[in-house]
Amino acid sequence: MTMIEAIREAHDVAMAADDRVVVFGEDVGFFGGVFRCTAGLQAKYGKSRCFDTPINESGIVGTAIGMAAYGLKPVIEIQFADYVYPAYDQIVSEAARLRHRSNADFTCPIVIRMPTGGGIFGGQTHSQSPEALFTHVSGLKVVVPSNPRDAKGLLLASIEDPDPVIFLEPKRLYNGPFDGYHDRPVTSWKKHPKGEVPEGNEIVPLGKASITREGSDVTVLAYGTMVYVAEAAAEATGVDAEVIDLRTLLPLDLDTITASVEKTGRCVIVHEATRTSGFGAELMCLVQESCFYHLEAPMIRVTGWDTPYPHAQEWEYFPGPARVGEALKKVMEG
Amino acid sequence: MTMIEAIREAHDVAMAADDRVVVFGEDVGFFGGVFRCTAGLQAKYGKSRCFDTPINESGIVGTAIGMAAYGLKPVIEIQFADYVYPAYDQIVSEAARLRHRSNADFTCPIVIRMPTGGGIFGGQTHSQSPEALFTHVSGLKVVVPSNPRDAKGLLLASIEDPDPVIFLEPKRLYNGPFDGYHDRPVTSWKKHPKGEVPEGNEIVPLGKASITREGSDVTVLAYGTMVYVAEAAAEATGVDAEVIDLRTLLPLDLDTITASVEKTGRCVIVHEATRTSGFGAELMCLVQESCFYHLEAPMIRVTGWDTPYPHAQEWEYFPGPARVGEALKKVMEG
Amino acid sequence: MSDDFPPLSLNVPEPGCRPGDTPDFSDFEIPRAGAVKRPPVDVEPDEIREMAFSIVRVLNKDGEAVGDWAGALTPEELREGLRHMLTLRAFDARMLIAQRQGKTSFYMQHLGEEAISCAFATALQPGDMNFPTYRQAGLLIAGGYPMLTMMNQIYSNAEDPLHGRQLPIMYSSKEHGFFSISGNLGTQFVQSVGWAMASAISGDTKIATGWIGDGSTAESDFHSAMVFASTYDAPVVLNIVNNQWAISTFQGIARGGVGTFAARGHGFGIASIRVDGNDYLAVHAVAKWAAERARRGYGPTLIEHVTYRAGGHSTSDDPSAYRDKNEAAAWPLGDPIERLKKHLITIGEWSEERHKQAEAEVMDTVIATQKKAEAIGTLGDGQAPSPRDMFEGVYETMPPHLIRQRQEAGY
Amino acid sequence: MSDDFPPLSLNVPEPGCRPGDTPDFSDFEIPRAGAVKRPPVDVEPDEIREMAFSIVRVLNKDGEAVGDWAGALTPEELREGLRHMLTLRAFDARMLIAQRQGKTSFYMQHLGEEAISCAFATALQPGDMNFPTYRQAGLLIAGGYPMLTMMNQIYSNAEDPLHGRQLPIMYSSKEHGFFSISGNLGTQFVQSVGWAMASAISGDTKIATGWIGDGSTAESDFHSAMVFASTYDAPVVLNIVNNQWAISTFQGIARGGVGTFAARGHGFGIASIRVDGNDYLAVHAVAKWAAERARRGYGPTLIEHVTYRAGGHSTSDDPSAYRDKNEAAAWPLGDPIERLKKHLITIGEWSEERHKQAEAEVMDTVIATQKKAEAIGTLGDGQAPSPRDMFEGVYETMPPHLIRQRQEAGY
Ligand SMILES: Cc1ncc(C[n+]2csc(CCOP(=O)(O)OP(=O)(O)O)c2C)c(N)n1
Ligand SMILES: Cc1ncc(C[n+]2csc(CCOP(=O)(O)OP(=O)(O)O)c2C)c(N)n1
Ligand SMILES: [Mg+2]
Ligand SMILES: [Mg+2]
Repeated sequence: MTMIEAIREAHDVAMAADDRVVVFGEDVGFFGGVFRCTAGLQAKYGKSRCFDTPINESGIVGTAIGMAAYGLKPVIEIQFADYVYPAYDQIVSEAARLRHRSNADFTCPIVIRMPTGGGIFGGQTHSQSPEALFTHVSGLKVVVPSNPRDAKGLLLASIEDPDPVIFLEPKRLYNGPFDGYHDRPVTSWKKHPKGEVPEGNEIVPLGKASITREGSDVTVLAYGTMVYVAEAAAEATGVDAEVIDLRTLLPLDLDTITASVEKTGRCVIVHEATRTSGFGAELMCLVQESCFYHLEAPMIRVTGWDTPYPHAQEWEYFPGPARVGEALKKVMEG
Repeated sequence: MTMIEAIREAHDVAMAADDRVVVFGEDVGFFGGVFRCTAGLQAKYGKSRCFDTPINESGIVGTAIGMAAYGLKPVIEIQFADYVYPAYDQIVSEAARLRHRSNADFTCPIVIRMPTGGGIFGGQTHSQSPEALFTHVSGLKVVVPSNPRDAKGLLLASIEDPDPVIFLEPKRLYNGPFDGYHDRPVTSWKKHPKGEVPEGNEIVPLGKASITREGSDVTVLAYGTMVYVAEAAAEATGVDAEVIDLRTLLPLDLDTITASVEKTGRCVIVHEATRTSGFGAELMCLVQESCFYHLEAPMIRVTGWDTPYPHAQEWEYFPGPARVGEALKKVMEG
Repeated sequence: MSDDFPPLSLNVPEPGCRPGDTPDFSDFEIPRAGAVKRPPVDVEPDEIREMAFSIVRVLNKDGEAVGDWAGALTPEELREGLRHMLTLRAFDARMLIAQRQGKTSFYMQHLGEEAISCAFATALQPGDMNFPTYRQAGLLIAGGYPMLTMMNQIYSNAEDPLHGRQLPIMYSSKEHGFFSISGNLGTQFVQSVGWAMASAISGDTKIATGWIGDGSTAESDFHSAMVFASTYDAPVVLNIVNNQWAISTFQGIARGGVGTFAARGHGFGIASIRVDGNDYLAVHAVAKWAAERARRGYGPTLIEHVTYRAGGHSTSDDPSAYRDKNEAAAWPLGDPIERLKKHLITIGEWSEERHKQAEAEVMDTVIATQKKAEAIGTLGDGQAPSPRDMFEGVYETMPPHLIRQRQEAGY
Repeated sequence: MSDDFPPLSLNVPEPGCRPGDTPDFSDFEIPRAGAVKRPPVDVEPDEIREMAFSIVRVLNKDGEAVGDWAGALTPEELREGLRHMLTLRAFDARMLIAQRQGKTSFYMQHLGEEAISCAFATALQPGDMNFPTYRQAGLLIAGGYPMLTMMNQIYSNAEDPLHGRQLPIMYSSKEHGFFSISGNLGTQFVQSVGWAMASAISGDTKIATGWIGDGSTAESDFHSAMVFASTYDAPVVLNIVNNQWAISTFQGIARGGVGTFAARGHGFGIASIRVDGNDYLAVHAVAKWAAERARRGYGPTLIEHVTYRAGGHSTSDDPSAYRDKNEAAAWPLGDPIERLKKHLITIGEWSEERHKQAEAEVMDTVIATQKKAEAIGTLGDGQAPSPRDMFEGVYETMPPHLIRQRQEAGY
């Protein structure tokens, strides 16, 4: 199934199992979301468990916090990650800190889903990857699935989680894997092994990375769309890269990362977000802190540039396999 | 003079020189700001150039953007950095991108001032250091002065700057330098050389760091209050640290940093903000990218912990000279 | 005691009509044209409270202009207005096709809403500034902005004034009083208030206009705009374009329990007026009234333009999934072009023949312009803009880290 | 043509009185007690529009309870209410001194506003949830929350239920229907709507109350709360405490051109009422009305409590810099404790002597409790809470990076 179907199914499974799960957001109710991730839920569970909201992201998160304090488990959609900023205060100052400041008198088990990343000519307001703006915030968890199987399992785990989870969905992966070769024919999840999604309530635990390609030359840390770009770059260059799909950025599976870098002695970090203070900075930092004496060459970041996401220059902005491939070659020379 | 007086004077100089400079924010007009940084300006320049606003941070920034588009130069105050999040959308999606998206048809020369950092028992909502949430945003500049002289000169430079500047004022430094020894008597700027502030329109340029202590053992990257903590830690441990006061985080004076680390071969990075995805991550990343082969030991971050800023545990949270001193010793062993 | 109370339940408003239902606007109260009086521009907001629950209309069913608000425009000006609307409609039609042909990535049309931005534009003065959403291109077309430049922007070609950085239709023209469009809903509403405050601070006589959709009134920036406009009596005209839909969500979700969007102004002491958004004459007259009110220092006005989004939300949208196909046709305020055309014919200043000819001329111009634009380039045809352009303009002066990145990128 | 227009100028509202001026509240219209009728709880918001411009008052100058809204409380309940207010005032007085003595870092008092939270508390039912600001400690005191625990929180001592994590007075008690206070203004207003929606979604009969200051109504969360409450008809009572000041900023900056804060509700079709916040009986009666309205599914109510912040904003504030010292004394709605006392005496249920005695008893209790709290510890006396507590509770389960950091910190 597609990632959209997987996400929809995760909602369905969770709503069927637990009356407290409620789903809402802009265009989420009758229509089922502009990407159709919640299609059919209103018809199945009724208007008080899946409904449309006014266009007010802060209100969506704010009411979800209140509902969570009551005892519900809201799973909410921000239509594009680019539109999460109006809700930033409610997320950072309220959802993230409620458990701590009240000493668990009140807690905030909410899931905030949002499509991220580029590759669809969405320009600066339908392409952003704001993960680093959440990983800096204590009290949040940050999840990025890269395939339908993980999307379902991680979303189910996020809904079960007792704390607020930011769930970032790489929109370019909704309908099929994408390795950055934008001029090649698109592929669908239908024929992909990760498109086979187990039925029922099968969880993929938060905080566990997955090695999607074993290798001995260099460790590539990636998540979301960049997992496929990294794999493609390894194939294209012949560099025997070990590609780690982080899956959860916060809390991070540092053990898997460390073990790999200790083995390879080299590390390339890839993300779509702008470079400066991106999540790549934290990753590189953690690797230098824990693997300094194993490093044989400077680590390299391949990222979006420090500019707004452009429209016409999409493919010059997007860190595709050519740029990642160059980094792989360069890190091998270092 | 104190840092408060220096900031007030910078406003005064800029308002006298340029009619387009307008100053506003919560309690900023008649009263002159809760920290008194704008005291006397309304009386001197009138209510249309310095005024109180409704308590709506998003509106303060949003109207400032409109005014900048008209041709004014708004210098606005957010009462505490902890309260900037409601304005985050206007800053990130609008101020930061306006020049780029309109190809300079409209620009946004605004300065957004806000007190940051802890050390005053302000708890989680009067102590935060959100700089990393701005350094990740292309189009912004981020400035952190550490003394009255710089505060005035950098603020004047920020007001002159044609682009939006986030101006973070370490509130624990408003009335005197502070090295983290909270149980020692407080000192004032009166007797401090950096408390001597040149008159008139003397600018400290953005993007230039300052070496506040020369040394050969290890480079310490710091800004704001942490500059004094780092100096104190060097004195206390006897480690011959070179302390760099970054002054501007974005754009960063990488040349000064690189030259120092190439000399010392060691680097400790200090900030008050929470660790994960803090600005320290970017700094460490840049140093490993540009000085990898000069590094003799793993770099170390000394930072606030990944928790909300606590009230009673202020001094266990605050990265004081003991913690920085330990890092200095450890990096020398590495 | 709590046992006395029956269980609560959540109220979720629903539109009257979903796909398959019969559109029914019988609940929608439409006053007859000419019924609403025109108050003096310095009226106290409280005295015109009822205007937020009525609708200013000038054109009646017979195509006559009636009442206080009539008479603001000459036949020549009305024909010009008609031409603007025809141009916008033809422009939309061609650009929709171009998008479907893959010449650009995205487009948003104005179908059914042409009167609003076209009629408003001519009520302003040079130097005034609009803070539009993505559905007011009529401000540019009626304001004389070159259509070729609009198309260049849509195609992200070498002569796109925004150098390919922005999504199609996110125009910007300071010269034409058109603030850079943001993809983020609502943000520009409060910016317009700031611009207006700046004009007042500077002792200027220019005014600003803010624009927002019905759905977007729910955004917090709407509140910021109202609070600041009210407190500082800003010389601004704040426009809500209520086209009944926000993507798939009907206006009732944003409006909640209040009668109208215009009524939002009452909580702020702001003069609030509803106008028939499909009536070119009414929109123009109300716009002029509000602009004069602002310019004379009597403060802000909130205008709700009542209209209907006859097309899809954007080229990414298919409205048949959430509303009935016949709803647009059932919309009781009619089509703005048809109504102005009928009026001009009624007063003997136009004819079916002239109309057909005008339509054809307009379409010819649009197509000719389109050819020129496509000769310059379309999205992804391998022509400019250059990748270098993406690095430029982030700051006035490119800082070292961006220079390094640009070099790393090879440009 | 633009030459015809005189230059614009910025309107910046100013309070009537600054330090040195003579306080003058003669513009402030105060209806006589009993003048405002009590509508049925299912009234249509539109029908009570005038209530947003009037003031519900029960106690008249002679200390009599008059009109429709009177009679909700027995003398016993009134004496209890008086005791709550006396307790809150004594508590404030002692904690202010404790702060000055360095036993804690910060304090915020309620002086002059005691009636609001104390009278409101008793109108709710167990299980209802308040989303308070920092100036509603009366909800706890009248709700039976242990005063010792409040002090432990203020002192951040070993028995502080929040483990020293929060600023003084930022209480939290789910059991007592008191949501964790946030230092960020306004955020909790929309959360209260969410909680109320959850109650409705769950078919429950509980209601929520939101609280916000006059100044904070300008925050965007106010709008979010109104939009969501209006759309979903949430069972919530939204309270604005208009104490005339927001730190140094008078209410006119937040209120802008509208007559009252309560009028904000009109733009949302929400029932909106103003009440004399210094009249214990009036606050209680209106709270009860609104709570019943919510609980019976008739939707939200917006209440503006008209009062005066007689003290400084907080221990960090000295109001003499921005308002005249005599303003509090000139405030025409008087002191809530004095007024209730007078009423009880008037109806023969109280006396000066009993009052003095009650004051003394209350103060004794507060002081005794304070001693107990200080025996447990005060801020920075080297006792607990432990640094370990700062790492705990960030998440339900401490993730590896926090465990590492806690170890690095040595705890
Ligand atoms: C902050 C933000 N949230 C969500 C969106 C996604 N979005 C784009 S248009 C739209 C609907 C807007 O409806 P309305 O305001 O009625 O304007 P209309 O499209 O009808 O002209 C939505 C939800 C956005 N662009 N920005
Ligand atoms: C988001 C945010 N902005 C600013 C502040 C700083 N601040 C604290 S209290 C206050 C004034 C609030 O006034 P009002 O709402 O009238 O409440 P009152 O103190 O009068 O009870 C301000 C500006 C804050 N706490 N949070
Ligand atoms: Mg709409
Ligand atoms: Mg107040």
